[in-house]
Amino acid sequence: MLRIENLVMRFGGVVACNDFSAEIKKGQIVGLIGPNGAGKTTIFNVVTGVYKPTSGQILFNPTGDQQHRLTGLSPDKIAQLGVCRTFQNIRLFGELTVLENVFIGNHLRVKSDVFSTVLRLPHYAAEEKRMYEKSLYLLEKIGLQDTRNEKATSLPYGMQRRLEIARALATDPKLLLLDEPAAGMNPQETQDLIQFIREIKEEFDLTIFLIEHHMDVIMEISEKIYVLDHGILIAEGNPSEIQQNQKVVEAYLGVG
Amino acid sequence: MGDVSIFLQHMTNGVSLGSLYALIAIGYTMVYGILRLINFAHGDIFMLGVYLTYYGVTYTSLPWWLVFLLAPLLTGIIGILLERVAYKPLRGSARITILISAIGASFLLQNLGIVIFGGRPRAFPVPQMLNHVVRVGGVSINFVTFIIPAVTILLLLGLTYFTTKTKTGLAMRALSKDYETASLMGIDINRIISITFFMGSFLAAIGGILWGSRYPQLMPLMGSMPGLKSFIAAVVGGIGNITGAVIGGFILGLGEIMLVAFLPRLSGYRDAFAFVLLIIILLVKPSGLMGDKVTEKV
Amino acid sequence: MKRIAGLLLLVFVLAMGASASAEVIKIGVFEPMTGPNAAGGEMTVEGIELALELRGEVLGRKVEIIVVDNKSDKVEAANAVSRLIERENVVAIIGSYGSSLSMAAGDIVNKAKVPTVGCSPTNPLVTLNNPYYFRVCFIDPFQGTVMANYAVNELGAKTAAIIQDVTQDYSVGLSKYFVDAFRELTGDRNSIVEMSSYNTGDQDFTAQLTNVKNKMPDVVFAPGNYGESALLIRQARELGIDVPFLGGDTWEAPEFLTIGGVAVEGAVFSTHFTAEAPVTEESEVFLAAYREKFGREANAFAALGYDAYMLILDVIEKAGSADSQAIRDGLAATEGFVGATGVITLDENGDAVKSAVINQVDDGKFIYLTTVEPF
Amino acid sequence: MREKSKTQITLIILVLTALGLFLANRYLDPYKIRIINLSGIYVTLGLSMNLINGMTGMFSLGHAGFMAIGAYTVGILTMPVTMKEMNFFMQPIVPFLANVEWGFLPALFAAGLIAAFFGILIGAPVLRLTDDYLAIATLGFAEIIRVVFTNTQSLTNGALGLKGIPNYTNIWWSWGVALVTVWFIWFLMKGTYGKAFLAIREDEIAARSMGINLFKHKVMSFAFGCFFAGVAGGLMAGMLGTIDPNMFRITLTFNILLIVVLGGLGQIGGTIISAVIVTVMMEALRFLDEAMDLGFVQIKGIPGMRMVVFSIILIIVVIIREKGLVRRPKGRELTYAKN
Repeated sequence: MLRIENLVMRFGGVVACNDFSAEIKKGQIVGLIGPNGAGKTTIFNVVTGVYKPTSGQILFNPTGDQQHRLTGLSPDKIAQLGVCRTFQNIRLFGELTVLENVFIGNHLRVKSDVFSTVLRLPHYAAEEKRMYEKSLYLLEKIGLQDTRNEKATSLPYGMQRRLEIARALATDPKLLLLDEPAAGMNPQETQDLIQFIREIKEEFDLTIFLIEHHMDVIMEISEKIYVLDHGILIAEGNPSEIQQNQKVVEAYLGVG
Repeated sequence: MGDVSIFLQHMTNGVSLGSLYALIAIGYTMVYGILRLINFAHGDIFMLGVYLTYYGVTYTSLPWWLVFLLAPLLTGIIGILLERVAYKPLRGSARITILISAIGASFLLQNLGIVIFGGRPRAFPVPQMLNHVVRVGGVSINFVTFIIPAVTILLLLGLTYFTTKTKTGLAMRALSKDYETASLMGIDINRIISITFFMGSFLAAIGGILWGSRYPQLMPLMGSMPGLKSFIAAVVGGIGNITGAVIGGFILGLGEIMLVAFLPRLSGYRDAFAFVLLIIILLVKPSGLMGDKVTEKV
Repeated sequence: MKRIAGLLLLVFVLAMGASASAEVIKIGVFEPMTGPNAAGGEMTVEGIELALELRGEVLGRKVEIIVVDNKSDKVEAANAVSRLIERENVVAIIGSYGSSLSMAAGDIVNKAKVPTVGCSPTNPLVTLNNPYYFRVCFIDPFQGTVMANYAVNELGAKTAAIIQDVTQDYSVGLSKYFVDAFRELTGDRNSIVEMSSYNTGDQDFTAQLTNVKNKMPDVVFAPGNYGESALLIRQARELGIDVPFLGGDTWEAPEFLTIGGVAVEGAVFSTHFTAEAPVTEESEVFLAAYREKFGREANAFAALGYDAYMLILDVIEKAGSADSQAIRDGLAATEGFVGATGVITLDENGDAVKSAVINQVDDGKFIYLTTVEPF
Repeated sequence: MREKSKTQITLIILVLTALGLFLANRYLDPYKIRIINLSGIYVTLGLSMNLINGMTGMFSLGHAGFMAIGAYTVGILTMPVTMKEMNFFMQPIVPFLANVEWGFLPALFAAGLIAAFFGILIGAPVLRLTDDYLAIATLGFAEIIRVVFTNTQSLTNGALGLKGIPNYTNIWWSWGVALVTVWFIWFLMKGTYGKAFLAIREDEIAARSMGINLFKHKVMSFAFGCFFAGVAGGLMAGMLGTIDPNMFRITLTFNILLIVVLGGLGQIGGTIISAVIVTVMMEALRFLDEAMDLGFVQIKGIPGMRMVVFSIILIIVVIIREKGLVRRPKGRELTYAKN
């Protein structure tokens, strides 16, 4: 589904990510962990096109016949290809309603042109209806159907995170990047979230790449984990391998 | 007149105009550099400075040089008041909001100018000392023309010293880098912002006085064009960068003069030159000639 | 709901109109009291107010003038005139300094059939095709030609340079007629050696002037606002251009002298009137009254404002009626009206056919040079 | 159910507006009708600027320039051939326009389209700039347009301006166009493209990550805004009958900005109301400039007082309504709007 090859990202003199390679297979849930400032979000930003990497390349569908090079594409192009994300520091469309937030996620798949939307031509009306239905369905999925007309920023923190996921799902992604989805959640919410991620993965046939600080989440959910420290990949493997990896322990304890 | 002396005359004209733009641009860029706020009313503060000087020289018995010093101080205080009234309540707001307030402040000052000073132009009382012409070969140079670049360079050096060596200057720079940390480190934000506005307005008034000595016509709307052009100069040089502002000012001044000099048919388009230059710079190098690149954090 | 509320408010505000009194004859004045043309408007209104003081009654009825500011802005000018007609029910209108402002009013007064007399709008388009617009001043073609004649015949100029304010119709028009006449008079297509432009509000003219200096013309024709023109001449002198500067009626303002200082000494311009050479008895009356009221010498704009008012009153008296249509017909038939600025006859366009005065700056004053009769 | 009653209310408002306009047209004097006309034009202008500035979150100060394009298009296209000859007495008009005489509707359309065309031409390179830079760049473009119109004598008649443009604009035109604008922007914002504009305003980076092509949508919004600005400029030309480049200065943009800010950035209803109120107030507050006789004391008129009052209103409104006006950036930005 996604192959990252020898990715290097420098900001001026600071190397945020050095020679990072990874492979995510279709249908996998892959975790990316590392201490604060390890360069995890940078990798997400490069994958989704927010940053242009200094060198290296990223391939989408590397083995399929619809292979795409993501490096050099703009974020909206990448989203259209089916790679969508959430943000660590929640970037909802704050002044808009919950429903609008999800509805906007549909926009990239709109076929009607702008004039038929203004004239409300039948084919657009039908399209819009489908979009609303889908949005409402997604809201129901995250349990926000009753607050759909409230301002997005008025929601509690955990709900805002879920709303971000719903918004991303509205774009019909094949690969979903979740940046610390469990941040700020209590254990019960975290459990719900894990359940939720599994559910959507099945239902929407997703591949998921996630950054998470909650080790229990990552260990429980991931099939494969990459560990980053100071921009360098220090370990990869399945959860049990990672848990026993000496380097990882050192990195987290701040010894190495 | 030979071609060479004509060209030299054009050069002189360009330097003279450019140094004025540079002088006003310094104040613009300083406020922006520290507060990330485009003070749209800077040009109108400049106008206030000129009028204050006019009233000081015409209606008091103070010697002109004292007025030339007092008027900028008074203008600086007006600058502080302006910040308190129109900008301070909006600290932390979106840029558009502050920009709208700045535009409102600019219009307010212009129209207050009309109400208080009247719409008719007045003559700036140019001191005899500044008001004579020196002829070098075929080139005529107004005496003020020597003073303006000197003052500009002096202020440039002074400001550079101020911002890099003094405690207040360092606090300003800290503020411009990181507001939160600066306030955590015990820097009195309000004081620093007030000082910044005071200095910006003070500089505007100095620029205004020299402008008035060179072009002795006072009008309530006189600040808007020089204000805009100086802003453009600041952007061209890299907004926030004091040396850049000076360079931008000279580029703009020389450019305007040379456009007319070499393409006299286009003299009617002269006012568009600055804007064309601005747009080109914004497209080619948005950070300006001397500015550093800023990447947005995600 | 909100929209209805808004509409109601609108209707309410608009309905708070004033009612007119039948006794008083109302004459509207729309002039720029603010904005770039404020000085001209102010001077004109001075003259009109003076005229009102001298003659506040006609046909046994009191006359009232209503002055509205058009802010030197076209939309405002149109609103102002419309307001004068509809709200104040004026029978005639005076204004405005600035041809473009007058033109904005043109359609409205034409439709409402309210006669309007311009004091100093000199653009030919103002009265063109408009039976309700008149003016007591001459127009740009005449003024430009007068100065070309003066340059060639009196100054013996063979070459001239033009520096025009390209944003002012007045300046562009005057330059054009000057150029045409100058070329014809000198019989030399190349006698205009330099043609340069600037914009209103510009303060630096050194580049244009350096080009002019390079061409060494015999005279420079630089019509424009008095402020910019004064600065321009100042800078020209600094650059060592010592040929005569010629201009138009806008230069006649005290600020031209204060801003220009010694530099404008010797500048020559055409105007409508001079305090020094009273052309008629009415001029004497006006001058004396002006001196008494304001304590200084009158200028052309005040005189034109005065004339516009007096002309309207004269017409009302002759017609025996303060009816708009009667005033219009009376104005159209004006012949030999003796005003402060001279003897005014209105031609078929409603433009005054009258002499121009040429003034010169001498020792910080405007000095009368000569009078040029219409040709 | 709710949708239905909404439609009913809308219909009632429409009918009432039409009735009001009809009655106004019938019984009010030309001065009041002129103000109503102007209100209609300002509604269009306010909405078109609000679309760009309030709904898409770009900060454009170029409105006067696009109005100028529209006004000149209508002026040149609708002016009778003989009138053109008279107008262009200094330099003849370029031949391909000399014999053109269009009706008002096609001319208005052309005005909008040409303004939109220039909007795209100008917007395409500069719309990627952020707030303050975009503001200055668009302001610069408006100035450039004005300077160009001043200097192209054979196309625009330069500083002399145009006179004798047929007075097509009446209440039906000005409010008809206003209504079309309301309708267009209403449905635009209801639809998915409008929501995308809002998303861009709220958070550009999130919007891009949701697959919204910033460039395309910004240019689209800008072009629509310019289209209506051009049409409004055309209406203005048809109302005044005369135009010149000096009309289209920054002050004009300031008036529209005032309307947008008073009405609320992003608010359609608010903009309509504030456009009407500001236009009426501009006239109603004339007394501020005039001499006042309070019976016991006489105050000499101070010209310019009106604009002082309006500037103060603008600042106060911005400060008071700050929170509701524009999105407050999230906590990370504490200083003067560092972005």
